Amino acid sequence: MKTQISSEPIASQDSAWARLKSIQAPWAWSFVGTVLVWFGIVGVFGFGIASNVAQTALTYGVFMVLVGLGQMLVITSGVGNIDLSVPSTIALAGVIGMHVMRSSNGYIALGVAAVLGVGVVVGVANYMLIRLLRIPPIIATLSSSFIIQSIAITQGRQLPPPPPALGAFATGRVAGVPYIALLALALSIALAVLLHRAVYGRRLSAIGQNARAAWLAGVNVHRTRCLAYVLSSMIASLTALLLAAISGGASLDMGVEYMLISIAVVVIGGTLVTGGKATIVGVWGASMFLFLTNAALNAVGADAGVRSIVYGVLIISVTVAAGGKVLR
Amino acid sequence: ATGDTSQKKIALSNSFAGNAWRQSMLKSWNAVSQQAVADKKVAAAPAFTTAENQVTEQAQQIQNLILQGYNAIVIDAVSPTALNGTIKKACAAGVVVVSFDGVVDEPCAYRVNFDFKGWAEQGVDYLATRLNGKGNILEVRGVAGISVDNLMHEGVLEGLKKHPGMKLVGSVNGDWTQSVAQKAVAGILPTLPQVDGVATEGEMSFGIAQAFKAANRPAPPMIIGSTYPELQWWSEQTKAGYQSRSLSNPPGAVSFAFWVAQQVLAGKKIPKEVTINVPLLAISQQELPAKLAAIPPGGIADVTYTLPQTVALLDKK
Amino acid sequence: MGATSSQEDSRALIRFEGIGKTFGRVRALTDIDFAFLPGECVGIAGHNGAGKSTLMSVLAGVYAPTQGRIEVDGHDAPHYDANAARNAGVRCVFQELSLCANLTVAENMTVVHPHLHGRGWRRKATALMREKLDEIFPDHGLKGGELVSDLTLTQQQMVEIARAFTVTDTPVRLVILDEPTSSLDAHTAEQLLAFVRRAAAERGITCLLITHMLGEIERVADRVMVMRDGGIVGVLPRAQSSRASIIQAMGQHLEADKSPAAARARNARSDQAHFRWNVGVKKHTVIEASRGEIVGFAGLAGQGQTEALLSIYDAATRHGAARTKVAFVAGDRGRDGVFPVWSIAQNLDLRWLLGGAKRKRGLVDFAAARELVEAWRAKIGIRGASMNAGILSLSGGNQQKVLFARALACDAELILMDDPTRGVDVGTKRDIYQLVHEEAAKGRTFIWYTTENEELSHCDRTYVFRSAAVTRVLHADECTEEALLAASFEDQAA
Amino acid sequence: MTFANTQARLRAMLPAISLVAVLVPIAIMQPTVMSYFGSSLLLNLAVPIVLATLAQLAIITVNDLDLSIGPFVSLVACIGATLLVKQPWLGALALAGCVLAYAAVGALIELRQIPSIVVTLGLSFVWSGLAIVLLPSPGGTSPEWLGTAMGYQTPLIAAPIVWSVLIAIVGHLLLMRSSAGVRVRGAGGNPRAMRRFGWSLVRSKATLYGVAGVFGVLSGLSLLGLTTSADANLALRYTLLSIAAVILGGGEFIGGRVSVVGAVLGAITLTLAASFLAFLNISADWQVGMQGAILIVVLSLRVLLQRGERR
Ligand SMILES: Nc1ncnc2c1ncn2[C@@H]1O[C@H](COP(=O)(O)OP(=O)(O)OP(=O)(O)O)[C@@H](O)[C@H]1O
Ligand SMILES: Nc1ncnc2c1ncn2[C@@H]1O[C@H](COP(=O)(O)OP(=O)(O)OP(=O)(O)O)[C@@H](O)[C@H]1O
Ligand SMILES: [Mg+2]
Ligand SMILES: [Mg+2]
Repeated sequence: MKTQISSEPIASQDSAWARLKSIQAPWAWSFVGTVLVWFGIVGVFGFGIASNVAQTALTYGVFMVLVGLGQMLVITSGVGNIDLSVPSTIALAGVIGMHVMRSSNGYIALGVAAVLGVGVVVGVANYMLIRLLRIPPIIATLSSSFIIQSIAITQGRQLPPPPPALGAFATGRVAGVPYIALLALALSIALAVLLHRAVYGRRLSAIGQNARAAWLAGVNVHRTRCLAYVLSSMIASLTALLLAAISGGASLDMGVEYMLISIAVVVIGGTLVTGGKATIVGVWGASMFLFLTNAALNAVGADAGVRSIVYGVLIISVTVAAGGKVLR
Repeated sequence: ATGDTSQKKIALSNSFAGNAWRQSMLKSWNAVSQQAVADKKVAAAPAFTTAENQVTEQAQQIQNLILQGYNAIVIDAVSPTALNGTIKKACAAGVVVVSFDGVVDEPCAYRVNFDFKGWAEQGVDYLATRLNGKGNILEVRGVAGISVDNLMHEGVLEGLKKHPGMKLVGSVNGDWTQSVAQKAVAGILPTLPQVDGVATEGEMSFGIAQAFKAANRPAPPMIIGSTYPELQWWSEQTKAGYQSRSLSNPPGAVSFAFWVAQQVLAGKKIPKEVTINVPLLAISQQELPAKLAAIPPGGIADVTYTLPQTVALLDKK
Repeated sequence: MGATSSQEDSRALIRFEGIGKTFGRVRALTDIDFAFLPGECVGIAGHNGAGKSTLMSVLAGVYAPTQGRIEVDGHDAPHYDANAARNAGVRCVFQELSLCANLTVAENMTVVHPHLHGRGWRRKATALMREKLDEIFPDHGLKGGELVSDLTLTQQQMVEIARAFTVTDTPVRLVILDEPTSSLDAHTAEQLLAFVRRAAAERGITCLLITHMLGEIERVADRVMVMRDGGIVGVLPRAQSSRASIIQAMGQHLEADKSPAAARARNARSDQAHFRWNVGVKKHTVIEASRGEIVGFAGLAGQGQTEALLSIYDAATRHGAARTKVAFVAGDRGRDGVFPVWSIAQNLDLRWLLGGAKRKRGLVDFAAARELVEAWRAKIGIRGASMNAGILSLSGGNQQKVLFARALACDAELILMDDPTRGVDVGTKRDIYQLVHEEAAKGRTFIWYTTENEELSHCDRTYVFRSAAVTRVLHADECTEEALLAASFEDQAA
Repeated sequence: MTFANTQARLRAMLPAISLVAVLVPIAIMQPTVMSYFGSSLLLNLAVPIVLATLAQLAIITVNDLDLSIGPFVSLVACIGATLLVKQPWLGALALAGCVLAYAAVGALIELRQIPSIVVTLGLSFVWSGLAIVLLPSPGGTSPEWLGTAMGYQTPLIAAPIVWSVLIAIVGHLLLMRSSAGVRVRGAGGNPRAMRRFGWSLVRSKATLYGVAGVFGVLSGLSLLGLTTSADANLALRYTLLSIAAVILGGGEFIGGRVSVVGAVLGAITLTLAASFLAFLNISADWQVGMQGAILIVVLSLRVLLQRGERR
């Protein structure tokens, strides 16, 4: 992947061995898993459905990618940083977005702006809890998620459906590729540039590795970390809009399943949980892997318990296989 | 019964507030309880909600309500069995416990509920009539491990037993959430042969329909829920000749549970052994336009019960 | 005692034969032969990355050597690991501290003494630790119940040293001290050295002392092992272990031009101090500096110098009148300096990216970054790895050079240095001093905290700290060893 | 030195101060909670939370995080409500197997150097799945002896308080006072040093994860004793609750700094904080939000105190 290599500014002198080692990156495992599961499905159900499976994975796995990208930024900003408010942010943003857009195509732009505004507010509020009250992020974002949930509840009655144009965008595709997948791809590329080509990426990585050292090296720790939280919430908000669009309306519980999933895809994708190293490609690989695994388990008729067990064992296996990615 | 309950306090212990159904239920509770307080029927009737839909949380909440001296507690329980210990404590403290929707096993509590199993069975029967008893069925279930889900699943199996020509070709969990159901169905559809009917557990039909549409398959017959987007979609499909019916558990039935609690406090004898079934809300193809016009966008088709209606229903049984 | 001879070999405590160690592609040690004799004190000197710490890690059983054999008491020890080393009586004070910060001083004893358990172990551990601390550092002021994280770096170092000499079930026969004095002040370092001599002479404990302060070796060592590039290049007997001969053996030539202070006599300095900060308790202490000046912070270690630097840094980075372009050279690399995930190059150009670099449409100019890194690599002579290798593959001293380059390779006008030559070899130190003078001449201001009094001769003015306040300001010409010591021990003037 | 000592003492006092800060308003609003009956009603659900918190604490000690403790407690309750009743031996065996699995996961995490967060996340799916397979719909019954044990009426002071104190003392002796406990904590404080001195980190982690498993089992069983029946989603929220309790009790995510007594107090404080709501009259819409707000207030209390101490 291009972004990977360019993250090493002075890659030219790399020896062949070092290249080989960088190819043996942790994110590769999730792709291997994805391909295996995909072949598994195709093997069992015939080649005819191959593209169908890939398409659904692209449509619905994309939501995992999106929330994962936001979570990735937060996790990269240092050990212990996790955003658990993703589900309630999705609920609130969906609710606000639907209200602002009033089912009318003319208000879509306004709605998008409002939703992004929700993201900014939530992100800043989360970070204020962490910084001013020094509450550990995992608890701070959990607490704030309750409050956000309450606000969403008060606003969540009698929601208008999304504007038709938005719905059409969410379900439309070009050359078999869903628009929303393209949108997620564009966002991923933008983030890749931000992380690997812009100074912000270096600042984020620095505070993720050692906040004190970063501070002493001249990084504005708070601004950098705050931006990570804000971006995470903004991406979650955007996801909310797409979710509402594709499922024909916002609901309070449409984000619930993304709390743990968003963390899972980030870490399975090879981003360091201890912070300092983000892997965008990995988020894609992991999302596709998890979505396809779930679909495959549904398809073979495994019931919920078995499905959950297999799901868990797979997550652990991928992690174990990719293991040893510590620095020493 | 007409005993004086004007000094009595009734609490609602609700396990979850994060979906439209529970929201409507809370709204109905507030409406009926405020009116009752104004009419001096009860002294107070606040609603309490827990944040995480968890047994331990609700158990703690009920214990606190006992401490606060409520005379009756209406419980929408997160688990039918796991609150038993706590409810026993409540009964021992002389509190009237009425469980509703999420009902509990504990014999000392009253049970007001919907016939979930029958609902699911009716759904399959309906599919059987539409499909002439033959076809591939996809089942979309609720949240795994929840008793209602199991009841409805049993109902589906029972219904299928009656119609051997219908074959269950797949089963996914849609968590009673449109977007989750949509994702789950979309994930399994490519691996399925033609799907002739969908057995759902309510409130998910719109998401399911979206998934079929995305897979370029026609929406098969299925029972529709009662939320606005579902009814709206149904009404649109009607133009293309799609026929269906709607069956749902109205959240407003909480008012029924409220009056049951009030009546028990007033001295009415109501059997605890049997579950009192509140009728499901059915909407036929003919009724659809009128019903749809009556609910606001984003709303839900609902019924609420007044005291006389409740008493009438109770006495009929 | 003289150089190794066959007769002495027979009574060797531990003998290395052809020991080699590689890390991936890095050859850290090659073909080391050495016999550690009972009761001697061996000084070990060598440039940064010479392999001193690695050799000691092999001796302590942390690394298994990739080649060669180890003999303990004349017997072959094929499975020589940490436990075998402990049973052989080997103890080690590692270069990076090895205390558990979440445990108390006494609790840290259980880590090296597996036999401390059962009823009353805590009391036993406290007594042992107190006894040893009293013996080595008579005025330590520790009780044993303090959490290590509440101690200053100096106190931690003291605890770690004392712990290495405590005895329970196995006797202590050989103690490795890897740069033990790097965070000790002159006074405690003196106490330690005196103890080391006594331990070797009176109790027959073999002491291995690694240090870049060659004067210390000169004072205590019976033999000096000089290492270069992973090999032993000479073993000097006591009679020849003068500073000059060690340096000669290391292959570094230190010209005797000790005239930087004279060079500092610049005339064109404005009387007006350009910078002024209030630091310390209640902000009572005033620190001033003008452009192009090198200001020293001195005093015993841990008297608030680092805190003063941090509060200056804090003031300089905050928005407001005092905002200055500032860079910081950390002394405690692991905690304050190094980014372990990154390559050497990324570690180096970070400060430059944040200030000084020109951006191309908001993005990093990679070509310019590469040029910068190459320029600094040549300038400070980073040895041992490609610039794209991970920073942790460098030896401690070389990591320190990278941090130095990071601070200088940017637009900072004010450079704060927190004991920046900690663990840096003599040759590199000289390069660093020269660099500091050059940059100061260009108008950069330096504030330099150091635990090595010799370095203060490079400063125009020196603030001497005691109990988080300045007791004396010495100008370059008054900055003698005696004056410093006097000021360091002076009680705070009210 | 006296400064450092007062600092350490204040740090240790914080959880107790938080507890008082929550307890006082509750007692004022509802004086009955101070009675034997009231306190047992208010606190009996704290016992399983306290146990789950200690399980979490064991894992936080080695700088890991356990996202699976909630599902694990649920699974234990399900095992207890099914196997343990019908085939006690099989049930006991299953519980022992669970503890071993926990220890094995600890060893695996260290051996492969993998992040505990993901592994325990995966594990949480496994536990949930097993629980659903074992008990597809809520039900089962608690073994007789368990119900009796949890219903036992202690003289004078309500049983939950007695239990909590006992648990705190045992935990404190094990982890904070014994030399083995100290060494295991050392593995959290400076793993590199421990390895250098020849200690096996794998063994330390396996031990602590095993201990977490034991506390998880105890938590599940005590919860089952209280609820008298189980369900696969019984205790999911214990995961985050236990983390919050450890933090509130003065624990830190890295560096092996934990306090058993503090964590127990933290768990009780959080249990009480949730009860706070039932005593306030807030509109249903805002009740969920209030829980968040209370959590924030309780935790920031700790931070305000700490901040005052730092300056
Ligand atoms: N004075 C300081 N001493 C040591 N480390 C510091 C100091 N200030 C900041 N840091 C480190 O840098 C990070 C961010 O620095 P910053 O000064 O912006 O934060 P802070 O100390 O939390 O600020 P404030 O005290 O204003 O809330 C901190 O997390 C901390 O690790
Ligand atoms: N864990 C490791 N992995 C890779 N290379 C290493 C490792 N440890 C040491 N090295 C390399 O081995 C060589 C010797 O390092 P060592 O730490 O022994 O040097 P040193 O003589 O102690 O230097 P200093 O005086 O700077 O502490 C260096 O080139 C270093 O880069
Ligand atoms: Mg070294
Ligand atoms: Mg020094």
